[in-house]
Amino acid sequence: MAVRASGQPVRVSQYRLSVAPEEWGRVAEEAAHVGLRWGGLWAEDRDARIELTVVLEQCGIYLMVRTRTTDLAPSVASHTAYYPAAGRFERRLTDLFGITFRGQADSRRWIRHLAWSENEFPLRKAYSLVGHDGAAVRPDSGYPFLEAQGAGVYEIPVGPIHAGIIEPGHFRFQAVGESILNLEVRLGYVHKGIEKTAEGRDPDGLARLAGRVSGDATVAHTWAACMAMERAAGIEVPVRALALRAILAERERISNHLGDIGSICGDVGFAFGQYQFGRLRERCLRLHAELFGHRLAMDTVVPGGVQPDLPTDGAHRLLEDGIELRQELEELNAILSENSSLQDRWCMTGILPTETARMLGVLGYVARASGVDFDLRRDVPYAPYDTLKVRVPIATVGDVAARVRVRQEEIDVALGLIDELVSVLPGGPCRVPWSVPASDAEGLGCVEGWRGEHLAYVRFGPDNTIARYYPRDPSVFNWQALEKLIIGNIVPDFPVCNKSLNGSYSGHDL
Amino acid sequence: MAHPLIAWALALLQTLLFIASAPLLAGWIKCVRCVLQNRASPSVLQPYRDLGKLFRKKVVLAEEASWLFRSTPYIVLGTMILAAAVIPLVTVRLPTDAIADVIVLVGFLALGRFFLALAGLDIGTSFGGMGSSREMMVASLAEPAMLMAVFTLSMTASSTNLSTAMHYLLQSGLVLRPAFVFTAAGLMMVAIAETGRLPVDNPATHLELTMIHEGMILEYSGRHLALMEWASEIKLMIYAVLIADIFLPWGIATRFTAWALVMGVVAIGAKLALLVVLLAVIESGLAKMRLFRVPEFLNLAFLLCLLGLLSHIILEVGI
Amino acid sequence: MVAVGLYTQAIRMLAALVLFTSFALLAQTRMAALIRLFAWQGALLAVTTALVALVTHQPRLYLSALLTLGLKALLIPWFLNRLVIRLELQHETEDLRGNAMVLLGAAALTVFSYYVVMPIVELSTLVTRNVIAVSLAIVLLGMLLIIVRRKAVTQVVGFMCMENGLFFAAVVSTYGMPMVVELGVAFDVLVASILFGVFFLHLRDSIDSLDVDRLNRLREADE
Amino acid sequence: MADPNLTEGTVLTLALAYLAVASALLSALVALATDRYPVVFKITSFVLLGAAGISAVAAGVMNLLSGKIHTAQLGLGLPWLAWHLRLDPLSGFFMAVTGIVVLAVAFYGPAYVRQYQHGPQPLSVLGFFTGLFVAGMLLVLMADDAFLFLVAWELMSLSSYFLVTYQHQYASNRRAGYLYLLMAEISALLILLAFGVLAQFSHSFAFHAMRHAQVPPFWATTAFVLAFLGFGLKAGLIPFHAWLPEAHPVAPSHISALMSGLMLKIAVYGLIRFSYGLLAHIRWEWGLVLLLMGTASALWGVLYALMQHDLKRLLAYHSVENIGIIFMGLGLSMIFIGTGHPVLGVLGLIAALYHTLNHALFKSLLFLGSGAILMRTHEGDLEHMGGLIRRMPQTAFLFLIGCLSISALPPFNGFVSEWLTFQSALQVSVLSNAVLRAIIPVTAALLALTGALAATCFVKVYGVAFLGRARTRRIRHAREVHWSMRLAMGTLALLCLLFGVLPTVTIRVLGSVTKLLLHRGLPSASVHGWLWLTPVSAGVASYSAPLVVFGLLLALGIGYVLLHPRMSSGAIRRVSAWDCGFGALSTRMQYTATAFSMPIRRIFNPVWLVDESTTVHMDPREPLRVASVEYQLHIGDRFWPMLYEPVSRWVLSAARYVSRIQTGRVRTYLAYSFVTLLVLLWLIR
Repeated sequence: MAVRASGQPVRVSQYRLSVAPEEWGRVAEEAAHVGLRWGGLWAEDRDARIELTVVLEQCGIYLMVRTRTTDLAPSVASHTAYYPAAGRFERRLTDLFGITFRGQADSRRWIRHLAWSENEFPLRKAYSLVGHDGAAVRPDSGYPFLEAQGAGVYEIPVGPIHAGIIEPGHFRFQAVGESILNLEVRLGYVHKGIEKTAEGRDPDGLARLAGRVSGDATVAHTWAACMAMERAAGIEVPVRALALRAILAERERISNHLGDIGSICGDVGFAFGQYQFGRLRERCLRLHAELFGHRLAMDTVVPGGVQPDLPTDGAHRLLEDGIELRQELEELNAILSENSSLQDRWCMTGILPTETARMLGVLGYVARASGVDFDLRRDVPYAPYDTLKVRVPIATVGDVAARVRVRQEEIDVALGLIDELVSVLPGGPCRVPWSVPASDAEGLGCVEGWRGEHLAYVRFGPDNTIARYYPRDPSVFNWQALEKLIIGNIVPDFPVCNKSLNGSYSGHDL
Repeated sequence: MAHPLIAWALALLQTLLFIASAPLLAGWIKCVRCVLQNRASPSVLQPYRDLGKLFRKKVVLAEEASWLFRSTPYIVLGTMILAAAVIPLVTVRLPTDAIADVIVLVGFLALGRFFLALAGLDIGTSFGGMGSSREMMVASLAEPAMLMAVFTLSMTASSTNLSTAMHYLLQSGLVLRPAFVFTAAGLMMVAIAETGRLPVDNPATHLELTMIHEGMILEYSGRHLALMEWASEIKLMIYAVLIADIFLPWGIATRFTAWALVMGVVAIGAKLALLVVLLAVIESGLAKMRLFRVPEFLNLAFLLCLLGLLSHIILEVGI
Repeated sequence: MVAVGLYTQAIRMLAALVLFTSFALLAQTRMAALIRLFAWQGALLAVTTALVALVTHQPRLYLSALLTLGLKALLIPWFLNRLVIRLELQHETEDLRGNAMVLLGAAALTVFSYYVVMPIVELSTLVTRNVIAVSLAIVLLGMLLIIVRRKAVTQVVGFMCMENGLFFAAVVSTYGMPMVVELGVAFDVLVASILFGVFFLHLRDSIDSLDVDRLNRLREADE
Repeated sequence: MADPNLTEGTVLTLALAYLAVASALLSALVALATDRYPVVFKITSFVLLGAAGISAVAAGVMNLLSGKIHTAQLGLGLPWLAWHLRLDPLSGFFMAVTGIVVLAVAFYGPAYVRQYQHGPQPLSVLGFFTGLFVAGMLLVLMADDAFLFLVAWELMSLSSYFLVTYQHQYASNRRAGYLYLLMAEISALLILLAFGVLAQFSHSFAFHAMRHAQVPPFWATTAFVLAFLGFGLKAGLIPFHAWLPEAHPVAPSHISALMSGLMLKIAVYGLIRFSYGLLAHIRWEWGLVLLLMGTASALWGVLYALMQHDLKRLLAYHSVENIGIIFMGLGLSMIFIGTGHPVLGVLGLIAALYHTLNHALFKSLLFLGSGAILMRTHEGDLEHMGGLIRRMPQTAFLFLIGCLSISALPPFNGFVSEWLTFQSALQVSVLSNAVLRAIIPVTAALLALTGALAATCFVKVYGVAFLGRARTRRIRHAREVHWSMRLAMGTLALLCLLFGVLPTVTIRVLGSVTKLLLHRGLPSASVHGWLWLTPVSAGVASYSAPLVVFGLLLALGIGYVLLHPRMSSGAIRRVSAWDCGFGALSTRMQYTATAFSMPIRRIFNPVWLVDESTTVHMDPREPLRVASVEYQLHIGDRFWPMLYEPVSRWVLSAARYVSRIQTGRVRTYLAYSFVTLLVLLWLIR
C-alpha cells in the first residue's frame, strides 16, 4: 500500500495518513487485515473537493486516514466489505454530500427522508441554510424495507411516534407470530443539521451546540468537542477543570445508568424497580441543578475549562451523595438480582455475541457486556484518567441481564472515581483564556461518555471560526447491534432489548 | 322468600350496584399499588372521572372499522353486565341467579372476549392482531383451569348454580377443605391472567409490542373506549367477587331483610378491599412474565385446580 | 355431608399440602427453590407428626416430630443447599420441555394410587384412611421426579421425597413406627444424603457435569 | 314389534319417507340430463332435492312428535330377505336433521354450481351422485335389516367417493378420493363383521331379531368394538380421521356441507342404532372407551384445525373435533347407563343428539359460507383473504353466527349442547367407581380447553378472512353471492339461533328418541316451563337462554339508546388507523392466520409434526447484512408416520409377498381357480 506518511503526531496517540482516492478501498482491506477498529467516517467540502476521513484505532492509537478527491461527486470504494458498520456512515455521506461508494450492498437513502430532494446535498458549501420554508414534510413511507418471504409472515411497523416519551425512530419487524425474523431500524427523524449549524460558529458557540447533540450525553459531547478545539488550539486545560470535567462525566454516567436500569425494570413491568431507580436518578439530577446550575449539567464544560466552579461545599456534597447512593444501590441491586421473575425476563434475552459485537464495532456498555473489553478511560487514558486506575467491568453473555449488570458495576466504578477525584481535587483556576488557533488547525477529541467512545472532529477556519465539526456518537454503532441481537427473540421482548441498549436517536441523526 | 317482584327489583338493584362499583374497585387497586410503590396516588374516584371524560369525548373511528368494531363495545359491556347479574354480590337466592349457572357465566365471558378479539383484528393493524392472538392464547388456557375450579365447587355443593352453591357453603359452616385451598390458588391465578394483571399483562403499560388487552382496544376512543374500560373493570370485579364469595361466603345476605342486606354490602366491600390489597402486593413484587412463560403459569393454575378436584375426590368424597 | 372432626380436617389439609409440595417439586426448575420446597415438605411432615402426637397422646411422637423437623426441614436442606452453592448450581435451571405432560402424568399417578389403595381403604377403620392414597401418591411422585429429571441433586430430592411419603403413611395410619426404626431410618437418610454429596463431587470431577444422563458413557455397549 | 298396524299416521309418515328417497333418486336421474338442457334440469334437479329435504323433515318431525314406530317390508332385495324398513324416533330425528341440511343445500346449489357449468367435468355427474348420496343416507336411516343397511351404506359411500373426486383433474383430489374410498370400505367391512357377530346369535339379518337375541357379554363387546371401529372410522374419530381433512375439502362446498354436516352424523346414527338399539346391555367400559376417544378426537381435531389456513380443511378438522364432542356425550351416557344411572344416561344421550343436530346446522352453514367465498374469490387460503365483511356483508354476518355457534358461545346452539355435556359430566358424584369419578371431570376440563381453542380458531378464521383489509385483488373485488345462497345460509343461521334459544322445546322433542332407546325422557329438563332449562333439577343447574337473549338485547338497547350519537357527543369522525406516524399501513402489516395461531403452536408443539425453517441469505458484499429472509412452515399430521405409513408399508410388503403367486401364466391362474373350486366343493359338501 502506497502510503505517504505525511502525518505528524497531533498527540502521541493520534496519527494522520493521506492516501489517494483509488487506494481508499485498500485502506479498509489492510486495516481489517491488521485488525484495526473502524471508528467513524466523515467528509468535508473543501474548495469544491471532497475530503474523506476515516478513523481507525488499535491499542489506544488513533489513525486518521484521509483522501482528497478531485470533484464534489466522487466515487470511491466502499469499506462495508470489511467493516459492516461503515454502511450507514457511507449512506449518510451519500445523502449529505453526493459521494458514491462503489461496491456497497445497501444503497438506500439513510439520513435523507423527504425534507430535501435527491439532488440536494446539504453539507456542501454551496447549499444555503436560508430559503427553506419550515413546512411539515410528508412521512417517508416509501422507504424500501426488506420484506421477508413466506406464507404467514407479516410486518410490524412501530414508530416514529411511540407510546412512551422517547425519541422518534421507526422499527420495522418481519415476524411470524411472536417470533422476530428480522428487524430494520429507520432513523433520521431528528436530523437537526448540527454539522451545518456548526459552520462559522466561535468556540463557545460550538461548545453550546455540542452540548445539544444528544441531551443525555451533553457532558460527553461537549467535552469531546472542547478537547478537539483545545488540541487544535494547543491549549493546556487547568488540572482543576480536568478533574471537574471528569466528575461531571462520571455523574452523567451514574444518572443515566440509574434512569436506564429503572426503565429496563419498567419495560418488563417491574414497577418497584422503575420507581426506585427513577427516584435515585431524580436525586442525582437535583444535585446537579444545585451544584452546576443545570439538571443535566449542560454548558458547564466550556472551551478552556469548566464554567461555574464547584461551590465550596460541593466536594462535601458529592462525597455525601455518593455514600447515600451506594447504600441505596446495595439494597436495590440485591432485590433486583434476587427477583427471579425479573431475572427470568433479562437472562438470555437479546443476546449480542462477542463476534458480532466486534464486527460491528459496538461501544460502551453494550460492547463490554458482550465481552469486548475496551474503555477509553483505561486504554487511551486522557487527563485526568491518566492518573487514575479505572476498573472496567466485563460480562461475556451479552444478554439484557449482562448489560444491566455491567451498568450496575459501572455506577459503582464511577462512584469510586468521583470519590477519588473529589478527595484530591486540585486547586487553581478552572478556566484558561482562549487563544485563537491557526486557520486549518484541526483536532480530534476522544472521550469515554456514558454510552461509550465519543469522537469529535473539529477544524478551524479563519478568524477563530469553526469550519467543520463532526461529533460521532457511540449510538451509531450500537443501533446496528440492535438489529442483530433481536433476531430470534419474541416481539414483546423488544422494548427491554432496546432499552438495555438505549441508543441515542438525536446523537445518531445529528 | 319474598314477593317475586321485590326479588326482581332487588336483583336489578344488585346488578346496578355491581356495575356501578366496578370502577371504584379499579380505583382502589390503583391507590394500593401507588402506596406500595411510594407514590402519591390518584383519588379512588379517578376511574369515574376517566369514564366521564371518555363518555363526553367524541368518537374517532378508523376508516377501515366495520359495524362489528362499532358494536363490539356494546356487546362486551352487555355480556359483562349479564355476567354481573347472575353473580350473588350482596345476597343469594335472587331470581337472576337462576338465569345462568357458573358455566354459562364462563360462556358470557367467552362471548365478550370473542368479540373483543375480533374487534382487535378489524382494523387490520399488527398491534390489534397481536393483542387478539395473545388474549386468545391466555384465554384458551385459562378457561379449562377456571372450569376445573368451578367443577370442584359444584361437586362439593352438587350444584353449578352460584347462589345454590354459596348457600350450601354457608349452611355447612366452617369446614377446612383442602380442595378449596388449591382451587382458590388456581382461581386466583386464572383471575390474574384473565383480567390482564401482572405478571401476565401489565395494565399500566403503553408499550405497543408488549400489550395484550390494550393492544386490542388501541383503536377505540370516546364512548367506545369508555364502554371497553368499564367492561374490563366489571370483569375484574366479577373475578374478585367470585373468589371472595366462593371461598369466603360469610356475610352475604340469605334473607331479604334490610339489616341482612346492609351487612351483605359491608361484608362484600370489606372482602373485596382486602382481596385487592393482596392482589396489589403480589403485583408489586413481580415483573411481567415473558409471553411464553404465561402458558407455564396457566398450566400451574390448571394443575392447582386439578389437584383441588383430586383432593376433593380422594380426601372428601370417599368417606 | 358428614360432620367431620377438626382433627380429620387438619390431617386432610396437611395431606393435601404435602401432596401439593410434591407436585410443586415436579414443577420447579430452580435448584434453590427446589430445596426450599423440600424443606417445606419436611416441615409439614413434622407438623403432621406433632398433630398426631397431640391427638393420640403419644409423647414419643413429639420426639419423632422434632427429629423430622431437625433432619428433613433443616439439616438435609441446609446440607443440600451448601452442596449446591459449592457446586455453583444456584442459578442453574433444568430444561423442562414437556413438563405439562409430566404434571398431567403426576395427576394420573395420584388417581392411580387412589385406585390401588381403595381396597385397603375399605378395610381400614381409621378416620384418616384416605390419607394412605396420598402417601402412596407422594412416593410415586418422588419416583417420577427421579425418572424425569437429569440433574443429580433433583434426583436426591426425589429420593428423599419418596421416603417422606412412606413416613407420612406410617405416622398417619399406624401412628408412627417404633422409635428404633425411625431413628434408624433417619440416620440412613442422613448418611445417604452425605454419600450423595460425596458422589456428586466425584461425579463432577470425573465427568465434569451433574447431568446423570452423561453416565451413559460408562456403559460398555457400543453406540 | 313387526306388526304393521297400518294407521293413517303410519301411512303418511312412511309415504313421506318414501317420497324423500324417491325424490332424491329422481333428482339424480333428472340431473343426468343437465348436460344437454342445463338451465331447466339444473333447477329441476335441485327442486327435487329440496322436495326430498322437505319430505324428510316432515317425516322426521312427524315421527319425533308422535314417538311411534313405523315398519314396513318391501319385496326387494335378496330372495329370502325382504327389505325391512322402519321409522322410529331415532331415525326420525336423523331424518329431520338430514332434511334440513339437504333443503339448505337445495337452495344453495343452483346458484353455486353455476361455476362448474363450463368446467371440465359435466354438471350431470355432480347432480347424479348428489341425488344418489342423499338417497343413500336416507335409506341408511330407514334400514331395519343389516343387508339393506349395508347396501344403503355402500350407496352413500360410493356416491360420495365420486363427489370427492368430482374435480379429478387435480392429483391431490384423486389421492384424497382414493384414501376416502379405502377407509370407507374398511369401515364397511368392520360394520359387516359387527352385524355378522350379532347375526350369529339372532340367526337373522333383520334388526328386530337382533334386538331380541341373547348375546353373551364377550361377543357383545366384540360386536361393539367392531361397530365402534367401523362407525368411528366413518365418523372420522381419532386416529381414523386422516381421510377426512383430505376428502371433505376437495369436494364442491355444498357437498362438503353434506359430507361434514350429514354423512358423519349417519355414522353416529349407526353407532347409536347399533349399541343402544341392537345390543341389549350397555357396559360402562364401552362408554369409557367412547369418552376417552371422543376427548382425544375433540382436542386433536381442534388443535389441528388451529394450524390450518385453508378454510375448508380447517372446517374439516373441526368436524373431527365435533364428532369427538358427540362421542363424549355418548360415552358419558353409556357410562351412566352401564353403572345403573339411566336418568343421567338419558342426559348424556340427549347432549350427544343435541350436538349432532347443532353440528349439522353450523358446520353446513360454515361450509356453505366458505363455498360462497370460494365462488366469489376463488380463494380458499385464509392468508390471502381479509376485509370480506365490507364486500360480502350479509354472508359475513351469517358466517359470524356460524362461528359463534361452533365456538360454543351463548346464546347459540353449540353452547347448549356443550353445556348439557358438562352437566352430564358433573354428575359423577353418583358413581361409586372413584377412577371414573376422577377421569370424567378431567375430560370435561379438556372439553373446556377444546371449546376455548375452537373459539380461538374461529376468531382467527373470522378475523383473518372477514375483518381487516383485503390482501389480494380478487378479494378486493369480491361481491355478495346470489340471494338463494344467502337464503340457504340464513335459514341455517336462524336455526342455529333458534335451537340455542329454545333448548327446552328441543329436549322435550328429543325425549321421544330416548324414550325409544332407554324408555324414559328427560322430564326434569323442562319442569319449570319453556323458559328454564334444568337438566337435572333446578337446584343443580339452570339456564334460561331466552332470558339471556332478552338481557343481552336489553343491555345493548339501553346502551345504544343512551349513547347513540344523537343523544350524546355528536357525530363520529373517520380517520385513518393509527400508523405510529409512519404513514403507510399496508396489508402486509395485518396479523396473519399463521401468526395468530403461533402462540398455540408454541405451547402444544409436540402435537404436530412441525417443519419450520427460516432461511436467511446474507449479502455476499457485506458481512452481517441480511439480503433476504424466507420463512417456511409445514404442519403435518402425526398420525401419518405413526399409524398410516407403517400400516401401508406393512400392507405393501404383504402384497409383495402375496404377489409371488402372480406368475403371469394363464395355466397357473387356471390351476388356482381349480384348487379354489375343489376347496369350495369340499366346504359345502
